[in-house]
Amino acid sequence: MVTYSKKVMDHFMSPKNVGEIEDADGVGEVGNPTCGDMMTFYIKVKDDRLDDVKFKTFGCGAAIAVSSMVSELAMGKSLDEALKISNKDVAHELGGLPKQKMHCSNLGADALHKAIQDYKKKKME
Amino acid sequence: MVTYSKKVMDHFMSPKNVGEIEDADGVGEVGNPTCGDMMTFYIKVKDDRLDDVKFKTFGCGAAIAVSSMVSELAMGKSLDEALKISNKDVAHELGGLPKQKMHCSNLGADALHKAIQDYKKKKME
Amino acid sequence: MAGIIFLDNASTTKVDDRVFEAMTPYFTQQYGNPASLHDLGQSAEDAVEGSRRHVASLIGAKPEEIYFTSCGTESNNFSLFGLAKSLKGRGRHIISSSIEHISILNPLKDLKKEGWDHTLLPVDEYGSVSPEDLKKAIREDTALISIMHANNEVGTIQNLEDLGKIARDNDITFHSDGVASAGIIPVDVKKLGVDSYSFTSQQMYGPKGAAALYVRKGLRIKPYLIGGTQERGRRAGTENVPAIVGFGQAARIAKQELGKNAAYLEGLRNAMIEGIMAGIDNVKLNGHPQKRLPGNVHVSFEYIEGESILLLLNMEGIAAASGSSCVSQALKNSQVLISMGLSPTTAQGSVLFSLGKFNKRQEIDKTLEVLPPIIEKLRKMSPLYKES
Amino acid sequence: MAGIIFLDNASTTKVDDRVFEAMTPYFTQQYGNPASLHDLGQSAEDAVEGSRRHVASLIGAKPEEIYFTSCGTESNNFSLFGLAKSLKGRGRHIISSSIEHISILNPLKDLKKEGWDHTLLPVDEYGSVSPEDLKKAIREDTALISIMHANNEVGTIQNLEDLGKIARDNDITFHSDGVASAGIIPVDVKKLGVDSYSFTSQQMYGPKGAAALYVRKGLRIKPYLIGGTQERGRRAGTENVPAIVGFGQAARIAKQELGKNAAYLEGLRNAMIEGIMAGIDNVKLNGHPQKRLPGNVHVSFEYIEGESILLLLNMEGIAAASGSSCVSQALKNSQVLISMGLSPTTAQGSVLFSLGKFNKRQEIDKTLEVLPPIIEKLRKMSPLYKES
Ligand SMILES: Cc1ncc(COP(=O)(O)O)c(C=O)c1O
Ligand SMILES: Cc1ncc(COP(=O)(O)O)c(C=O)c1O
Repeated sequence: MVTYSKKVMDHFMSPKNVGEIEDADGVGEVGNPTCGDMMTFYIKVKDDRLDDVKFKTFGCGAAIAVSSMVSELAMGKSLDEALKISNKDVAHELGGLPKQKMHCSNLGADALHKAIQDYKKKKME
Repeated sequence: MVTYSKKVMDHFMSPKNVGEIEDADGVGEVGNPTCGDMMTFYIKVKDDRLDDVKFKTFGCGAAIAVSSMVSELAMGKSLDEALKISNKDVAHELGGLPKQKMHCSNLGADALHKAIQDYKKKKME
Repeated sequence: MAGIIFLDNASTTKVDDRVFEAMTPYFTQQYGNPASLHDLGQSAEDAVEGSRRHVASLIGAKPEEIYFTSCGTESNNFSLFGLAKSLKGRGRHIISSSIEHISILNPLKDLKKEGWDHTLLPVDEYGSVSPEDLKKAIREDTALISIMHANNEVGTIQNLEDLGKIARDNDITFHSDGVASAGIIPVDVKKLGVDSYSFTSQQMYGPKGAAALYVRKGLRIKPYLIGGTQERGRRAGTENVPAIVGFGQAARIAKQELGKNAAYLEGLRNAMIEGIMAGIDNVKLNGHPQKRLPGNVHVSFEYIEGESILLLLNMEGIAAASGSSCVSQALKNSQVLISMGLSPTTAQGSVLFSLGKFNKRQEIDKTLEVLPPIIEKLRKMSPLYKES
Repeated sequence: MAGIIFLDNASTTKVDDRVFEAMTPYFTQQYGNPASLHDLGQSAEDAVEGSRRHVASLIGAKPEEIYFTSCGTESNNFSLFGLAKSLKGRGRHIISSSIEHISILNPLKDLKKEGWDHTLLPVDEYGSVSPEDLKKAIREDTALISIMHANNEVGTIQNLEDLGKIARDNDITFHSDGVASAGIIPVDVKKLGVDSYSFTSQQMYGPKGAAALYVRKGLRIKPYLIGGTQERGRRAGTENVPAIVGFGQAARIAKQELGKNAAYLEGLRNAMIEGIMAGIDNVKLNGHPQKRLPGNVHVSFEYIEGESILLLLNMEGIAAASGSSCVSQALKNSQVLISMGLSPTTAQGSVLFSLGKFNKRQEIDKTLEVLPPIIEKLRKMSPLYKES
């Protein structure tokens, strides 16, 4: 069965930055409930830096912990730096994730990147 | 596994009429060690009655108990009566025998009958 | 573990103290092998045969119709593969249902490779198989029907008597997986009309490691574990004597206390269902409203996912289960829930609280207390949930 | 049972008190199902994985190379049927020996019906398989070799290293039945060169109901019990947690005490053999004089039959076994003895005294005291015996 690291459990129990940003500059969504996990990231950008990051997640303990960790890692970073955060980094920061959780649940970085791309796209328009 | 009745165990532990009769009037042998059990019966006949019956048996607990029981049943009987003793009677007298012991081990009556036939044949000659 | 509220009795049960006590001598004192001729072997054999009588009696069978195995899976594999081998002259088609346990479904897949076709009957929204569907599925070459008695997830109890009659009328051998039912609800194999029936000790407060297959006298079945002549040549391998002794005691106690336990569990169950419905909105009760196992509370909490619910319950000392794909090793939603027509999202939010005879009313109350804030917390995190 | 002199350790062993103690909590306290997410499930899973490490370590394997099963028979069936399925592209010929356990021989018979041919190698008078014979038996289509490690009846230990090398040189998968050897003599699967190895708890002072199959990492094998994803998908069914915990402890203790126990047993064994030879004439020691299990005393008493010897020993409180057809459920002489060239009559008079670590010197002395009058009594009844 699944065994989570202490760090995963900490983030799962007290996730950071849960919520929506009403007037978000960018929104990114990955996954879907059918496959198990779904994450939506909201960002506020100021001077090319992530001024605020929030998320909402439907999913398992890993998905929630991953979302929380991503939000924490991204907060305050420049967009370029934030784009460099990989799912692998996130798992590493969490002290590892169970193997079967690597595919579906470890998509937080993707959701963040999508939010940044959404912001960039909107800015272009 | 095999479970024997108390009567079988009594006969097995203290079999009656074990031995040979040196100048037997008839000898009957059934079975062979390959198949598991082998019994030899010796009889002394007086006035068409079994004056003495003895046996030697190579075999399992049932074979020994059966031999002992047959010798006891036959002792003193007329030849005709003795020929009527069946293997089934013997099993019955012993309070039943385990199913798998009915074929190989319950041949005592056969050995007795063979000894009587041997006596009759010798008398004819 | 002290303090844990164990509401996962469908996965396994605590061993009854009386059962454990009865097993104890068979490890370090009466440790003989039943195949041995000597007294230690004989007393082991007597113990196994005593258990066989208790186990048979629980389901209305004769002792010689009971074969001990190591687990429910083995009983189901034994039945399907063993009957398939002996029935292949009769036809090559098996009818089963879409909500069977995987220890039935996987053998059916394997049998397909050996030329056996099968039809999986659908179920309605409550998880019931319809006798009409069964009738329609029967073909000229149908040799075997396998329909579970009670479903281990949603608790729905099938109308085996009607299904069994159809099998009999068509002269088709009928197996039923009774792992979730035997010892919990009354089982009489003769009344139910089954030819073969699987059940296990660890679901009725007995130890793991012992299970049984009932095989109607006269029914031909090939053994699955082959070697020595144990179990009259139908299941080889040294008997797990202590576990079989425990199974026997568990069956004896179950027979005695079944009515009382079922009434008690139904009370707890109904209180729990009512409490959940009253305290939380957007919850769905899964399984049949009446024809369900007495201890089964299977619900779906909309907008959230089961594993995270279980983890938070676990933090509160409450043990439960879920049909969420995130909880399954195979990373798949419960096939049972999908077959009943639940959407994958709703299936993800399912939780099974399976109550057992050792549960106390206070444990249910405690659970009803901690559950709403857990659901609330997770819903607040969910992108699917819009607060009203 | 107090007072019983248990010299039937080859059939099963008394559970070590330390093993039983370690198992105890897993019935009524740590009763979770390892598949469950919650703490009770997790602690059960941790216990199973801890055992896996001990069991692996005993035979020099990695934990992930160990699959738990319910008995030696299941391990052997799993290996043969599972490997046959995965190897059928390689060829359809299996080499085994004429002295294998029936849980190997019967699967070979079944495989024959599925198109698998097999060759059973003969053994010499000591029960040893010759590497030359193995070499000669290898064919183009030989896919699998299965030779037991130690024989459970006569105790002869095969030269597995040499046999394994031949298998490797010919790129043939090599299984060995180690039920009678693991925990009793040193086993290192890497050194022995086996790809697959069966062994069981109940032969090393562990409980019944737990056994293992070692499968070399990378070797493909199909599961035999199919259903859930337990044992990484290779053996379905709820794990027998307490028995597996006991197996783990038994393996740990065996590893630690194996050298000491073997030396002790060899001492007892040699004393017993010498005592029998000195006290009774017309006795034959069966099995290899040196390469034999440390506790094995297998002898044939000429002119008499084994069951009756066992019954009289039992009356004296001594538990032993025999290869006599009268003792076997199948009503056949031990195939092992016949393969070694014993005449059926001599085979009928065979008795196996298998000594274990709990046996005391006084027990052997007592046995040596009561044995001669028993043999004498039966010989006096035997038509084959002529007093000198
Ligand atoms: C050498 C050998 N292999 C396999 C087995 C089968 O083991 P089990 O009875 O645990 O199934 C035995 C049993 O005694 C054995 O001695
Ligand atoms: C309905 C049903 N059948 C079969 C099984 C398999 O039983 P086991 O895990 O003992 O092999 C289970 C297990 O939970 C079950 O619920």
